[in-house]
Amino acid sequence: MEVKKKTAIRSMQYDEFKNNDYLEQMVRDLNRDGAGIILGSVDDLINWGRSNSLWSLTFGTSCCAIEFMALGAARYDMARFGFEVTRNSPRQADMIMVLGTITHKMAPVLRRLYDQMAEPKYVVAVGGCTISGGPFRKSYHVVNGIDQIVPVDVYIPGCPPRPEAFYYGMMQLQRKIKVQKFLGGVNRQEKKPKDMDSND
Amino acid sequence: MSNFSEYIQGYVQGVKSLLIGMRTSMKVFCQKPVTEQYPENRHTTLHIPERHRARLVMVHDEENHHHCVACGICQMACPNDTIKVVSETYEDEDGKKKKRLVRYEYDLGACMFCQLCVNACPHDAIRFSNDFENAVFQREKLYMVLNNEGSSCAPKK
Amino acid sequence: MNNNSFLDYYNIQDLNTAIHEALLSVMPQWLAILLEGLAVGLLIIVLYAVLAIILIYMERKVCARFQCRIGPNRVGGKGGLLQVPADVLKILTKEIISLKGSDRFLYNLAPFLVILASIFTFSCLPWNKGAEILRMNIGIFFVLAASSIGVLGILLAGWSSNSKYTIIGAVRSGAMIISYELSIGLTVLTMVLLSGTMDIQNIVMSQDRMWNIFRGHLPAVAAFIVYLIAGNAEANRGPFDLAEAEQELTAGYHTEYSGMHFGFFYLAEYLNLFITSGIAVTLFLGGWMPLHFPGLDGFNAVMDYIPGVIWFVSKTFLVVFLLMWIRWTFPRLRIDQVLTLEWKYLMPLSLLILLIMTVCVVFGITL
Amino acid sequence: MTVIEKIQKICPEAQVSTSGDTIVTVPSDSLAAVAEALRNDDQEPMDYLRDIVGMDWSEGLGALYYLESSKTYGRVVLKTVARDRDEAWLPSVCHWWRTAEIKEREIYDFFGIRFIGNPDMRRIFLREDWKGYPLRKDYDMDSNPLNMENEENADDTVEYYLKPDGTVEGHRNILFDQKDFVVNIGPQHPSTHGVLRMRTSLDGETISRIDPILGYIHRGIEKMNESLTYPQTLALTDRLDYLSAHQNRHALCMCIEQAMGLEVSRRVQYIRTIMDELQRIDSHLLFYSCLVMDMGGLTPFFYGFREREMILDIFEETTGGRLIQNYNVIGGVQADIHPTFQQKVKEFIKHLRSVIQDYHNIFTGNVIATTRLKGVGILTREQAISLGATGGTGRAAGWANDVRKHHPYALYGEVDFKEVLYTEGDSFARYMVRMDEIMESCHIIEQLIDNIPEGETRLKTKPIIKLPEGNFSASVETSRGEFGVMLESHGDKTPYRLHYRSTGLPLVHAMDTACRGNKIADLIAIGGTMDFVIPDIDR
Repeated sequence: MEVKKKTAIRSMQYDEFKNNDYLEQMVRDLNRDGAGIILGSVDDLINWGRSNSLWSLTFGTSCCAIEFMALGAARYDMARFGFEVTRNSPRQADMIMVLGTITHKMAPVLRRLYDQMAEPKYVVAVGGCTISGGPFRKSYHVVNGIDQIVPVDVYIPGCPPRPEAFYYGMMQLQRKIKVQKFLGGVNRQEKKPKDMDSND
Repeated sequence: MSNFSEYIQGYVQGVKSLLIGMRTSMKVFCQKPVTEQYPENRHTTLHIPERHRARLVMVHDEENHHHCVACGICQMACPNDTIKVVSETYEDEDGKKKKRLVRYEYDLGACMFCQLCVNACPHDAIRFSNDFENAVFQREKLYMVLNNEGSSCAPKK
Repeated sequence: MNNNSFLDYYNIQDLNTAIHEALLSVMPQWLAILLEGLAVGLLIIVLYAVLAIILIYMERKVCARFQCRIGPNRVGGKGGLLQVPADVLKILTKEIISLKGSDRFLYNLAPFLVILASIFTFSCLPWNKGAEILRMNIGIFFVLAASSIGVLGILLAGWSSNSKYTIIGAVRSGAMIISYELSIGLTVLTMVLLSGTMDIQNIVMSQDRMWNIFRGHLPAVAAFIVYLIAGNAEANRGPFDLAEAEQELTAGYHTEYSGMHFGFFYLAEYLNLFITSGIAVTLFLGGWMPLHFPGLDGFNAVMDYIPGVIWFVSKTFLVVFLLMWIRWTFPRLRIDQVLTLEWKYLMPLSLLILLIMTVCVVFGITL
Repeated sequence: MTVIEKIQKICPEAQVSTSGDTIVTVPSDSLAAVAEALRNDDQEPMDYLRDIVGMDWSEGLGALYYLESSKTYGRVVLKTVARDRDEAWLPSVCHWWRTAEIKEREIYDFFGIRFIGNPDMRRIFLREDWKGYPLRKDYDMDSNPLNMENEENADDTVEYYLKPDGTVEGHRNILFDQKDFVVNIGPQHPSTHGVLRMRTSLDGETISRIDPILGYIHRGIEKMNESLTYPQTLALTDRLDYLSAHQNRHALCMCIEQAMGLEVSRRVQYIRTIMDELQRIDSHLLFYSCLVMDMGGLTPFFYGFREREMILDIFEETTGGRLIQNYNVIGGVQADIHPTFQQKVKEFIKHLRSVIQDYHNIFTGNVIATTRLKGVGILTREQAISLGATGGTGRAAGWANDVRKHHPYALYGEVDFKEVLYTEGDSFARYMVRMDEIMESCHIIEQLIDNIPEGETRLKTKPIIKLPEGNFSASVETSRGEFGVMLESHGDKTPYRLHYRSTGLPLVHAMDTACRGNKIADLIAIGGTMDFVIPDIDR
């Protein structure tokens, strides 16, 4: 029941979200070691901040990027969630929204941008192309699912997804962040090189 | 001298155009925002057009019957192998060999919503639903089985 | 200083003196000064942070309205009041990346220089009668000098990051700020001329009969506009945000900064907006001085009931709104346009204003 | 004297085939002579090279050259086959049509045909270390696994020339010098409208050269088409230039219907025309928004999107999709228009006419905007034609190239509309062409919306469609230029080759010409007014 309280999102019921079993499993795994109450509440505070301030790196390659622009526009207004601060520099972003097909030529660039991001960082795969190669999965030049390149936190299916579906996915990500433990293991989910290349 | 008057004119014209711009933006400032608030409006004003394609579903009636005869035309029509129809053959009472559906597998994560499967289906067994809230944490959750558990093909009338 | 009784009522000079004396009675002088210094330092930093949060929130809400949308409204109540604190909390917990090929020392120093410059200028703002942190007889001169440290920070940030985008951003910013300092200096000089002093508090005091913008009429209004444009440019805000120019240089000079380092640049940007407006208010709109008109004694007395700090803050936010309005209306200028605007239009204009103002002051054609 | 007679005069061995389009086959030796004669003809100069389509026939590798005259709008197609499959080469035609510079690169990349005399024979879409040529019929699809190493780009190019003994040899042309200050703009950059990468060498803030690097969204659609049935190929057209989804699909449907000999009903023609024009307004509104945003004015961006959402609503009610609509199908449209369609369209046009003045007030008239756009990035009419820069870019330079006007399709022959032409050729003219076209589109829709006749919305077609043998093509005016479909059928249920004329490829190629000597900020403005969509270029 702790999960329910922690992952509450305004105007949404717990049961209206899909894939809750994953979060429950995550909480069980994290609680196995146990944590102090003080540490726990500090964690909650930090997670509140982190989940409400997801600045995305715009990584639009094709169609979904246009829907992302629509998301930022007046009708759907990302700003309501505080997502509107899209950063163009990977250093300042908290999550990378991969919008559109990732080709073989683009894959190293995506990986590099991901490496350049500051921890803690998240990846949202938007649209069929990023999830599985989508319409182009039989092509010779398309990566069939970006999970081969970077760890993905949330998948938003659609071709392209509706703006509302974007929000649904973003709220899923917020919920995932809320149950994580910042003071234990959120950073460095992957081993990373000591020094980063410059971004030119 | 004409140069100087041009300079002044440029000055005035420029300032005027800037003021017109500022007036326009202030006009919009005073208008009502056009924002729709999802998820607050989820159960109220949110309008999803009926024809919107968010997810493939199989139509089931109250008795848990669907209309799929496992012909596999949809699987053939699909451009990128999103649909897999798993069927088995059985003998009916008359001893005729017949095909029936076991699992109708569908990969939402690869679907391109081209509607070719729905167009191709001779029995209108599948259609697209408006349920767009499909984001998940695990890739496996996007592989779906569309026929309900224990469902069977509707008997011919 | 004739009928400003209520202004004196809000004067906190006496309170300061009282605290100082109380402290002296229980401890030696050096300790008392140290303690006061610490308290004031803390006060500045807290005020600085709080103002930055308010300004960022305001910017996000105001720009949302200009763009027919709502703006933050889901974090902390209906108005989204806690959106910016959430961002701050997030930024504090972000990793700070060290770069290969960068000049570590300068790279780390740059954000502090930028923050330092804005804190210096911030300290000079007169909030109320008797409420200023730094007071010196060349106050306005000090403001001009201190704000120039900021450009040094930007230049260093751009250079030490070892990236091509940042260096272009930094050079743009350098070229721009050096140009616009001229106009700022000249318009400030105009007002110094009118007030007859460089001490910031005295400039405010000299407006007790009437604000400078009315006193200096035509040249003062023109100087106000020139100052706003130039100040906007110096604060690196749109339409003069060439140094960041998202669409051209991804994030300009701070492209390579992450975590709180970036946070410093972000905070400084908004505080510079406040400072620019604050100085504009001090010079032209009477600072904390209430709205006075000569002859309307009753009206003036009523105005005096409102404390000076409220006058100052509300006037400043009004100017801040004006600058936001400008920012959210116009497209960005190109670098050569920026320089053309300064050298071909603003510079001659501000010289002309200075000349007219001199004539006005000499012949007493001021109100 | 017809064009074919002219060709036969120069090259008597030229053969003419008329299955589908009329195609004149000339031997590769006389291609150069024919090209020169056609280009420099007095009465009907074939000065606009629509496209070069690489081909892998069983008799060898080769290319089709689609030519058009900007004077008479007459068209002709040349076909030529290279001699040797392994050492294939053809003479370059880039001396007569500059657009060939980049199109020949594409063919080199896909088929490995080297063009003698083209100064820049690098790979264009694929990585420089890519093995093999994917559009050859014998290409092994698994020969290039995902390579996660960063790609290093060479600073020089190869130019091939013919040695006297008939062998081909290359020498290197320098692109960027050691001392050039080269800035990478893209592939992930906020204002390249996708994943275009431009290596830009700068002299201070001034651009001295741009080398566009493409292929970051190359999905191999043309190769995929060869294994898809005709209805399946339709689905991918929406994803080319997603802001002209209807128009792209319209072109392919027209091409297939023409090959099948299918005549769609008047109702379908009306619906398609209206949808095309709505799509054009949609795209131009987005163009306005993006251009303004690229130039740093964020607020007008929201105005454009506010109105665009209304179009998307109309689209979604009828087609079920906001961006990718899947509406046109072979023989008609997917579903009849929604009952509220006509009323909503009329409301929208009324609303648009009332707010469009705001757009101009806040941006067009603004002194900052005009000085940033006027006189910047000039393309002359001759340059535009030679570079094949169609659409608004060409029309801004005074080149009347509107397919709707000069090769009418659907109902464009019957409605009254003006082809918007400017002569300045600068960024401002390109911007104004689009803004004026919004009004023209409104005008077209208003003529049609109340008169949609009753009729079949979708003709029954066989589940498996086979086209007769031959070459077929169709072209439409999309939101940003001429989009062409070039199809070769060998009588199967899948196309033998299905090529799309990218509207954006010539525009990106024109960037170097238009940008030199301007500032970085101008690069963004010029790129914005060129209005290209990268997935359409890379395909």
